[in-house]
Amino acid sequence: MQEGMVKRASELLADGTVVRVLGWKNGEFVYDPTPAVFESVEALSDFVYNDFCASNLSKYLVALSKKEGKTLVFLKPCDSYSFNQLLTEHRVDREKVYIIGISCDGKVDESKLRAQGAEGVTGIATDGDTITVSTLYGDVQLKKADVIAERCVTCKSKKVVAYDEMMGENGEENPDCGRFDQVAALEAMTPDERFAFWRNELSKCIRCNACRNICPACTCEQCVFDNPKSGISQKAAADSFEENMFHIIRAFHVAGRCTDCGECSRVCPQHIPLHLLNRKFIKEMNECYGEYQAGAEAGSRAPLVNFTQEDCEPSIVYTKEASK
Amino acid sequence: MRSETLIPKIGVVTDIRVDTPDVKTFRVVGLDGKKVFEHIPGQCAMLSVPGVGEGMFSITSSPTNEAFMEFSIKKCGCLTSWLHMMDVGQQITIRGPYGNGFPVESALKGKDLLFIAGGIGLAPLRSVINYVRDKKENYGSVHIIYGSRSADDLVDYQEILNEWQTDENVKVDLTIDRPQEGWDGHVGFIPSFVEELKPDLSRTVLICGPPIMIKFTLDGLKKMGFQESQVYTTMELRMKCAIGKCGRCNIGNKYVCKDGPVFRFDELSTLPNEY
Amino acid sequence: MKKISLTKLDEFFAAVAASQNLYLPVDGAKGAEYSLWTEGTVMSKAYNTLRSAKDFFFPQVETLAAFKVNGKNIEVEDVRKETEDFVVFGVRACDAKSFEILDSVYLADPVDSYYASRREHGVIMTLSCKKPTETCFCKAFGIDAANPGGDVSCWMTDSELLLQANTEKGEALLASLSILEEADDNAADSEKEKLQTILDKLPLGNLSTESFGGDKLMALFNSDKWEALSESCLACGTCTFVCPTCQCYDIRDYDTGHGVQRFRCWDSCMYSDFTLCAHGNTRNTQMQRFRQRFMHKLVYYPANNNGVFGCVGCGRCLRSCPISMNIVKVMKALEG
Amino acid sequence: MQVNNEFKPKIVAFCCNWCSYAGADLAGTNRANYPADVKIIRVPCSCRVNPIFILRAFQRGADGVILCGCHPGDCHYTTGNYYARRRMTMLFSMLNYLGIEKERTRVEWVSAAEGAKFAETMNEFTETILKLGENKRLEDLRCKKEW
Repeated sequence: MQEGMVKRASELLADGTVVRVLGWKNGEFVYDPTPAVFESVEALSDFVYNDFCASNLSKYLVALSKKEGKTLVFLKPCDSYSFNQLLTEHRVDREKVYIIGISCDGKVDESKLRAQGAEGVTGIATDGDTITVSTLYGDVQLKKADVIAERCVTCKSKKVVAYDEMMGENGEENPDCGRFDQVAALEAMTPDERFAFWRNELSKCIRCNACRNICPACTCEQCVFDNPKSGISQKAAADSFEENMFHIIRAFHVAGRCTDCGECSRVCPQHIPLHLLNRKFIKEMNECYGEYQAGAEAGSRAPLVNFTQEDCEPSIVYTKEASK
Repeated sequence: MRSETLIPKIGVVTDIRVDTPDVKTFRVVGLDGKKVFEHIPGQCAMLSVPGVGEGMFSITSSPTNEAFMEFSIKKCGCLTSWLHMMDVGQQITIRGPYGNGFPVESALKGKDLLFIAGGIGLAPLRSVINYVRDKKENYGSVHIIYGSRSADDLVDYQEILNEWQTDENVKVDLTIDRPQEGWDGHVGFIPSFVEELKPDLSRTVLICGPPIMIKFTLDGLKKMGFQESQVYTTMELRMKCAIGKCGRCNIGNKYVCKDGPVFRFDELSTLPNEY
Repeated sequence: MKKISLTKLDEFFAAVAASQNLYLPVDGAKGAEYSLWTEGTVMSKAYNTLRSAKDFFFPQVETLAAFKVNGKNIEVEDVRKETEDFVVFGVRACDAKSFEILDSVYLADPVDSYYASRREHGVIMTLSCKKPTETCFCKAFGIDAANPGGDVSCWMTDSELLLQANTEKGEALLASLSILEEADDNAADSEKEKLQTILDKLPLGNLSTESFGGDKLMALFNSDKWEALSESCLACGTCTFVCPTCQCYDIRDYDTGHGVQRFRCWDSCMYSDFTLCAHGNTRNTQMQRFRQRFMHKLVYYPANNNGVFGCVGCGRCLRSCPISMNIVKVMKALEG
Repeated sequence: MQVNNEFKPKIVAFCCNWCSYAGADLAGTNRANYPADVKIIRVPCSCRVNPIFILRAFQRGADGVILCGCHPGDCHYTTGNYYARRRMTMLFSMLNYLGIEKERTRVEWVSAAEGAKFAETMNEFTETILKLGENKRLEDLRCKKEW
């Protein structure tokens, strides 16, 4: 896949359709590529695309589409939903972006790799669906399916929804991907169990804002948390309340706009399952206001900026609880 | 329990003088009516109003003034706006003294001095000027060049007229940026005014004001033959702890609150210009 | 040198925990965390904890003072409490070195009393590494993982735990533990050699620091590589909040409704409001903030602390940066 | 807030200016009494209430928050309470998801003519909060401690 991408990118750069290429460049080890902009064919020699290029590049297009000239970007299916959502909110300029859709069969989660013994990694080789990790303490053979990221195991759609050109054939949505199972499991708990679960998880938060700064739906120029007058301290959970408030408000602000790309949980240095908050909003909105997938097509109205006369009353939260 | 400089003391505002439309001078004493602490000219103090914020302000009164400390504060942010709404008797918190201050007992001793100030930049220099005037015998002659946007933007204007200009050891030149009726003095920006006055090269220069003014004035001084090691300035960056630990007021490896705020220009030129 | 057999490790922990709180790394769902030892706690075998031990001495949030404001009058209340004694066991060599770096900042005059009282009441028992991982590069900063610092250095062989006191606090602690037996001083040498062979094979073992340091300030500051290095930085604070040697903090007020609490919290030079003040911001672009972070670790701190670097090579920023940009990539890009 | 160890709940009621606030006014003129622990905050419309307002009310010591607005369809701004209805449904389901007692928050449509209903709603809501006890799960200890 990588060679095809580099070849196509070089052609588009050479014939001037695009001025820069947004992709990944290799890191120290195989599992740590960094998003990078390539402006010349020679620079593309550093270009890399492998099972660890998991980051969602669409948020960078907000700044890049403000620059002169077109930007070529490779979008995986989940990234393309985020691109459409940014398009709906007029945060990116569609003419300034040339998209090549790339099919994706799941990205590897580095912490799963580590959990299965890959410590002291000196090299990673993947052939087919087995990954051999050579480490200081002997080699580890792993099946790719065992180390796929949780968000890719419950991937909602392998369909690239915004592209100028497609590499490989496009995939399909996957309605029964089971992405709400964990949410349902939490809902089935008693309130005390849920409170204990979330207190244990959210108390680990160190307020580094990685979840907010990586999220393609969080593109405000100045975030409410950065405004000292908001009374919410941007840098410190000075009390357990602030931890709850930060994550409720962060999830609330992207409710209806979150495309469930899972970046927030991928980047959390404390490994808090933040996507379970966003997925709860999505599940609740689907149940109350009908199926809706943010970013499915650009320009659609998100549930929270829409209404019908027959919406359910907020008291449904009490009655629904009784049934479960 | 150890003494902790981050825990402030209480200061009482005993007098508020309106100098210009956006600058007021506040007189602060401790709860016991005396000065909260001693300082050397050019040092600063952290004033704060609980719940509003904390800020670093240069102490504009000279240490020779035993009765109180004075701060000339320009209204340009939330804390300063709050301070400008205060009235006499209000308590604020104060901690200090912070910073190295001007080298009045070492490098400046016995020298002829040239003060160049722009707008609110006079506040830090005023403490040195009054200190030098009170200890006349240790210092040479004093030449003050002070400019501001307009006539009513000249800070401490009464003191300049009644005390500084009447002091034979002190020569004062004032300028304002644009002509204004009722003003017969010099009109023009400070950098060009300094070049016009051609101060003699033996003077040690102390300069303070908006960064743009310092930049052009310094170029002018160098053209006239002044060495960088003759020119001192006092910096104004974001300061929080004021004791060189919170890591935000650095220029290169120097912390403005601890290694400064007073720097000599030859030292500043070895540092990256991130100020 | 003292020792105790691994079969009696729990009794050892119980003895230490008898007179003060004992914290040690325990395996959590997603990584090792320091937690309070209680009966039956099992120590983690992980190469290092997710979150460094900095929290014990420089917590993310702490109240400095409290104010009561009524009308024009203000009362200041000193809310400091004497910290009770505690022991942190299982600290790796890199984290132990980070305390010395923080000491050089907070214990320098004027002493930070909050940090000082915690430091006095805390005893650090380090443990030499068993299986360092690829993101470790403490060797580059002159840290010998085989001889970790701290008040007491420990080595764990297959059968026993060897302890050696380095400071009076360490001596006093070991003396108070009658359960320990005597051991000759070179009992840990075999363990040290075993570790040395692994350390030599580490992928980042040959990372060099001689193109950094206080005297290369202007050259590195004006390097043209900073643009490319910082182009995809997201300005989040992860690298600074997981870093054991980051010292910067912010002071803020919180109006609780019946008074004002002035608290101090970690701050990050990567945040846009770090140097924001009334007349503007001296670091407006993300490149400048990114450069400040690495210049401080590799140039400014060594310039102020005769050559000691501000990084200890623990590798946490390598693992947690959302876009995998870190100090190792910066050093390799700026080398030579 | 414990006053001579008998729990006195603190309740915040966001009342929309056109209907519920007028309803509260009517309750007053009709001498229909409701507990004094209810603190009314007047808002232009029920959809002016931002989730942060509700969370901050809890942070500052509220034990229950109720949002009163016009009946759907009667909104002075035609669509305000429709959006508020969706927004509050989402907020309440998230608070419930985090394990916070769901009876602590409530939405009630009270028109300007329903003075009695306003008073009765407030009595009933204060009753449920009294049963629930002090807000322990969404409290900010700094605001609680009397020092």
